[in-house]
Amino acid sequence: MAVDFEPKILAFCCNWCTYTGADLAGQSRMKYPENVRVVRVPCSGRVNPQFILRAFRRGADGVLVCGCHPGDCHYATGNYFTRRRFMLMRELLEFNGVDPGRFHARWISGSEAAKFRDTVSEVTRTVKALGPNERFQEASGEES
Amino acid sequence: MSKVGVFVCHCGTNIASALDVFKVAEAARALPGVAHAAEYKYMCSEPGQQLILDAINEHGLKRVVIASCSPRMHETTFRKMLKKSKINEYLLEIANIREQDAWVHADFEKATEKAIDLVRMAVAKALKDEPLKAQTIPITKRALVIGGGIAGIQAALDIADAGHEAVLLEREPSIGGHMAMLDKTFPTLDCSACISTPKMVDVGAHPNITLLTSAEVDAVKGYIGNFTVTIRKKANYVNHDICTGCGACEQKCPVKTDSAFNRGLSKRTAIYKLFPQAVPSKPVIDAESCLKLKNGKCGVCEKVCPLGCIDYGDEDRLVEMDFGAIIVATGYRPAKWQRMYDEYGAGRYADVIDGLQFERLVNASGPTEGHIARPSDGKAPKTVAIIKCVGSRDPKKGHAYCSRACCMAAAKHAHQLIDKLPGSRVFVFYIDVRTPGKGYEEFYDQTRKDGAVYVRGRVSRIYKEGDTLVCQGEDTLLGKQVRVHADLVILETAMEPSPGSGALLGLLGCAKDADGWVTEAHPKLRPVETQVGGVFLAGACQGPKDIPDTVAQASASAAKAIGLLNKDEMETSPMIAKIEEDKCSGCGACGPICPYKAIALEKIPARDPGTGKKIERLVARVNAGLCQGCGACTVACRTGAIDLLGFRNNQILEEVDALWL
Amino acid sequence: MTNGQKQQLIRDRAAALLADGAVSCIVGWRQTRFAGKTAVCFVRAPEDATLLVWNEYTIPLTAKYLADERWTGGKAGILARGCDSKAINRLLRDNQLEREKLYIVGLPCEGKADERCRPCRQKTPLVYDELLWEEDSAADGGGTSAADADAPGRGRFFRADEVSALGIDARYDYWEDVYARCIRCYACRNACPVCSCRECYVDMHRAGFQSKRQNAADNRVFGVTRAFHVGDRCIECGECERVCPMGLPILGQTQKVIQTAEALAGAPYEAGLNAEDENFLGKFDLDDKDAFM
Amino acid sequence: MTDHETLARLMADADVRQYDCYQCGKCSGGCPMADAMDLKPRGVMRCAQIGSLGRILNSNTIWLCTGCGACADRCPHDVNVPALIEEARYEAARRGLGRHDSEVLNKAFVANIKAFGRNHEMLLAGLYNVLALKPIQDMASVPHMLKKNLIGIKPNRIGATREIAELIERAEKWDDPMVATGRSQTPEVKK
Amino acid sequence: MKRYAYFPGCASESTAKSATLANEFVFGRIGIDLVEIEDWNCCGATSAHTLSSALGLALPARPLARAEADWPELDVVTGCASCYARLKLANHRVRADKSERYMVEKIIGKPYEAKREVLNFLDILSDPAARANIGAALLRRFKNLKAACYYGCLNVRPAEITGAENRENPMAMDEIAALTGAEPVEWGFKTECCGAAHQNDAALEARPLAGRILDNARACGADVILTACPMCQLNLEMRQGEYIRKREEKRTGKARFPLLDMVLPPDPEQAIPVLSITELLAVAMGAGGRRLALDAHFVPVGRLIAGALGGRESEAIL
Repeated sequence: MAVDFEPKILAFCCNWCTYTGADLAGQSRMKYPENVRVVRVPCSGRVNPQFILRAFRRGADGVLVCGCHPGDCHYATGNYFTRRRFMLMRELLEFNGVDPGRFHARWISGSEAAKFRDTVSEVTRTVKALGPNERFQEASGEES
Repeated sequence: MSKVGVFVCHCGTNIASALDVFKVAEAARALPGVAHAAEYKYMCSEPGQQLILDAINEHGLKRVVIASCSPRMHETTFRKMLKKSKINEYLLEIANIREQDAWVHADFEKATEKAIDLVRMAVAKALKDEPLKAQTIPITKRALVIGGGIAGIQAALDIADAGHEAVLLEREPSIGGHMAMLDKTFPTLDCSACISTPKMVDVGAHPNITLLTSAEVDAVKGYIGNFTVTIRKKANYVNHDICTGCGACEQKCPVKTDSAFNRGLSKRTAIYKLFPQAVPSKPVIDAESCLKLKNGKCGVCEKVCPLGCIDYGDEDRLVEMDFGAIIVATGYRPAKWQRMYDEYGAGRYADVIDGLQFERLVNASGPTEGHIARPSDGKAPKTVAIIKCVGSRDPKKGHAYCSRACCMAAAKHAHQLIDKLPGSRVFVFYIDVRTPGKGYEEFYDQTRKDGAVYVRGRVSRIYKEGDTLVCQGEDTLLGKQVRVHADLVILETAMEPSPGSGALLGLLGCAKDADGWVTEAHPKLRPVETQVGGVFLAGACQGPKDIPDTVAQASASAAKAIGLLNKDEMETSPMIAKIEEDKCSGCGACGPICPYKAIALEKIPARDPGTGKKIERLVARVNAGLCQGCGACTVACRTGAIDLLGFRNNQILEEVDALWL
Repeated sequence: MTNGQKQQLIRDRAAALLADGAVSCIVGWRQTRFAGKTAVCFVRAPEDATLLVWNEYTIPLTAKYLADERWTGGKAGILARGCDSKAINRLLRDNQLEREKLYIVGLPCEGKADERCRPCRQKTPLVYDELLWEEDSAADGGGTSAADADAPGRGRFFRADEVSALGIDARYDYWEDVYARCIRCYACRNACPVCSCRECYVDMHRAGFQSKRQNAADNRVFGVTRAFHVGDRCIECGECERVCPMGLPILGQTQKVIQTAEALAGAPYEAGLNAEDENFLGKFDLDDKDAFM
Repeated sequence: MTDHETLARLMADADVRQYDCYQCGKCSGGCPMADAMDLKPRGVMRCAQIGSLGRILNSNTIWLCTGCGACADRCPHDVNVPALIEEARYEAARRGLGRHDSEVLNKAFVANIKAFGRNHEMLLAGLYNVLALKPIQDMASVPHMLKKNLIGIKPNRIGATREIAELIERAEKWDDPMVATGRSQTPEVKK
Repeated sequence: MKRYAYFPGCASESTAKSATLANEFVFGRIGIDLVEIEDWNCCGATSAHTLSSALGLALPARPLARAEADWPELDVVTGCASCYARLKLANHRVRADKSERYMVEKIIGKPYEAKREVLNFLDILSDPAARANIGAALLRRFKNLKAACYYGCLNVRPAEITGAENRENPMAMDEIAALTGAEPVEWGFKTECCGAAHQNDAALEARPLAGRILDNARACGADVILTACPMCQLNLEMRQGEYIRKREEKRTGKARFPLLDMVLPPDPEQAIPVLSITELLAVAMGAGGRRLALDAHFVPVGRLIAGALGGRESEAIL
């Protein structure tokens, strides 16, 4: 594994909590690793587990899904479904040989800028240690 | 290939000092589909916006990507800007290179690299953007207020005074609610009826208010601005159109049954007015106790009625009405302490009463004409114990919450006892005394000084000894057990959601908390709105409340409703769920996910693929007025037949792909 | 009762139902040209009832074939065992069948000659209009006995347990081997009684979620997606695996979903027990397990 | 083990969380023994909250509680005070803080069972009155009881007294922290 | 005929003699067969669990295990609230907690699965069939007999063990007593602890408990207190003389030598008789004097029964 390996990590953030929290981290000039790229979605309930499969298929080294804390969803109950879907997906990915360190989910509220920073740092550290993701894409590396 | 224009903002030096904006613009120019890329000091400024508008014209751009601050900051600014151009305002994507890049990274090169990635993702998504049109929905300029207590009365009056039509719905035969039952109101001790009856009369006389008593909500359809409500007008067997409220029928009716208004402390007839100042001031027949309706014998009221108002054949009628806004003001009920507290006698002792019963006992128009006489033998009590937190702050037997009004009610009752029964002793058992309100602490203080003995401790049990009721508890300040031999015990009981409010909330699609109170859209910032657009709340249906808070909330709720009714039509966000009916197999997996009940299955005409015959098949349909655009339903659909406009599956997938292409 | 006697009962009853006009067809099994293989067939005339067979090889599920019959007038008769009845419940729940257009002839099963039938706990149908015979509790044609359920590799989730027992890399290799051989024929999907979309996402003109290319990686995406799509509705019949022309052990994916659903909800979970229950992913519990804090 | 840890252990063994209690006094208010207790049930919970284990162990409360359960039954927060009191009693005994009269009675009682398998009331009361130096307690009732044959001189012995004796020994060993491993108790040094 | 495994309890052979005789009479009349558990031992009462939690479970578990082995199909019944509490607790804990079961089985050296229920007399008397049989077996009817039904704390608490729905105002005994014509009074001490457990080791502190019960029963107009436990009964009865004396001493300020209680029976004007519910039933079912031991009561019951039945009827009994 290359020492200077810089993973690319995809983060799905809900507009009302985590995206706001990430913005707040910026406004507070907190620093965190550059490796994360945020996709903004209205609600973590919008995130289809198939997006995660797609990211891994394309070569994502890690994926992070973030939403409001249970009970605080802007849409009342969206994140309760998120929780079931991704608790299940996490198990299923591990069952399929994906290291659990590559998939993370966190509840981060609009005020938890520091938690966003810490989460990104922690996920980056974990993924770095795991090295580049070759699973879900080897054998047929070329694209369709 | 669609022509995308990319505009990179320096944000002064905010972005430009942290990453190479020129390199970002250059990289953007090379992306497939991008026809033009530029950078500028302040894209959000007047000249910045003009620069974008000019580029759209000059280069014939079809979509716009702006790399700048967070979309939460300026997305609406740029949408407004696009309204001035030929491009639909939804053909816009923003790459957040300030809050989520320039401000959080120290490494210039890496930050630049990330900005290019973010722009690439935004361009990929923008290429899949579709023109969307905000829908406008018309607004029915009429409000429904459910519940005719002081909250509903206040809300209906405010709406009506603002010039809108209001329908006030009350399931009892008269409006007035609990406030009409009270004797005095704390802390000013003004007579409750004196301040509430004028408002009730106003309601009855207001040209903009339609009063529907003995009525309930049967069904609710529609969404904000466009509700259709089926109202059940319960049979009351008296034609109120001609009745003058002369009262002849009430005088002659032979039936005597417990008066619910007097909390079982007196009897009323089967044809009755809820209370003397009832609005409307006309009687109704209670079918459960009327002899004529029960077994066909009697008919006295019909005989004595001079105008022939009595109609034993009356039936429930269903009326459908349209509304633009709905206010829920269903109030509370006192907890059924008899079912909770065996240790307080579970209702076996006539002289253990609740606070509302005491209100009737002390009220001049109550069963004792205001003489405090204990129910068992009519004697004036010499020693009275008042017990607070009965059913409140008791997660095991009642509710975990504090009912807020009881501390002051207890102080008021203690005051009234000392005032009306000189020489009597009053003991108030409490756990904490909570008096946060204008003039509240002063009132409590005065009650104490007047001689009410406050004993800190929850009463452990009440038992009978001879003629007296022994309240046994601990004086926790002394650390000694105490036994108060009381002639009368008043329990300040918890407030609970009004019975039937749960079912009503279900019809409206409103959420309720574990205790059954209506959940606000946001506990702090949207306290009088529910999660359902166009449905507002007022008073104790949201949680225990006293009168000042209730009235304040009712006016706030009315203001919200008036704001809505003042518009002729309203725009809804076009970023909502959309169903491709051809793909939809009608499995209904999406429906239960929706927190707004915006998805329903409907039958559409189709053809049987096998025989070619015309058939009907089920598909899901999204109600645009209800959908809030969360997209949780989309994940439940395996086919992808349901998608979220503005965040379509293929748009998000393109964003993902763009990161690695 | 012997299988032969049962078969005669089935034929007689089918003929009578068709002769009465009570049903327009009977969905059951017929013998194929190959010994030990039966196929689902539609019998539409009383005299054809003699085609119907019942033996230890009448394995395929009958229910899904009915989905195509739902538009035709009249009632469709269906021979249903426990597994078929769970499939019917699932299809009813997903609005792909109408109960009043079905006539369900219940056949308590004695277990068939297939290892996937071994953990079956539902021999008698859950829903039926008539039952042709009572379940013979003494018969032990398959079924997990109490001792069996605990035995490694023989319990309800035998296939998933097999994979879970491996280390993470070995698990990856296991599936790599499976998906390298997959030919993406979609037989698993076609046979699955809970795959009921009008158009499957993999067949769509614009592929969207899924590349149509056939390689281990994309096949794997298909495999996991399929598990996610049908896992919480899976009635554990094993049909997907039985029909796989490459003989791939793919049942583990859905078994894993059910196993996880049980662990997350902290309660037993089984799809198809009735036609009303919400899927695991179609509901939530405020107290669901949460590792995302 | 510090008092703090010991208290935490007692709370855990009793399955009681001291901060559940909000000191309303409903427990003490209904306790039939409250008048005689130097620390009433609410006080026990208060001491647990402020970490004053010593006051609990030295109180007469833990020896006077009759275990009638009225306090726990009525507690709005479902705090099982008697369970905590029982654990405190064991701890007090371990530390040699037992109340003399209670120990005399209880030991006499168990000795009685050990000998006969059943309780011999007259022997027990007699033994207690002698050992506790309360010779005339309840003596007024004795003539009536003897006259009416309510108590007998001869103990009512069961067949399996040996079995009972062994049972008692095993049980006492089980509670002995030195013998029982894997249980939460650890030996306490007597003060 | 309904059968139960029967745990008599130590008092049954001594101080509770009169209740025991009545129990046998009543259950015989209403077709309930109590089979005594072979070689049962003391449940340990308050003392065993005060000393050792293991012993507190093991002592009651032994006879229960014995009953389970001998009559696996029978529920266990006992007539003493203290025994009931200990047996029921052991049964409950063994059922609820595997490690407790392991411990108990190791200590008693027998298997014990707690498959059956532990019941008290009130449970089996309130069974609808039993109640019908009581009605049929009654031969006499009491008049003007106001009864305070005293259930005792341990027959109802703790609720999670006993399953009693109403711990403040149970009605089972009131309803049974009413069958005999007795009039149950509304009073406040049905389940207040009488302090029987501490009558030896903390006499000074525990005796006021019984006193308060007696006072309230009298204040509420009761002529008799009915009990469902020999411990409660003895406690309420045996020390009434002492209690009344002390109350009088307090009132008059004149002290009397305690041992005089031995020769001076309690003042009949102030004392209140205490009967077990089964004694009341037995009398109503026509039990003659020889079948019961009504004369063994510390507070004489003759006047009470004579008053409630009328002279000739009562002569046969007393």
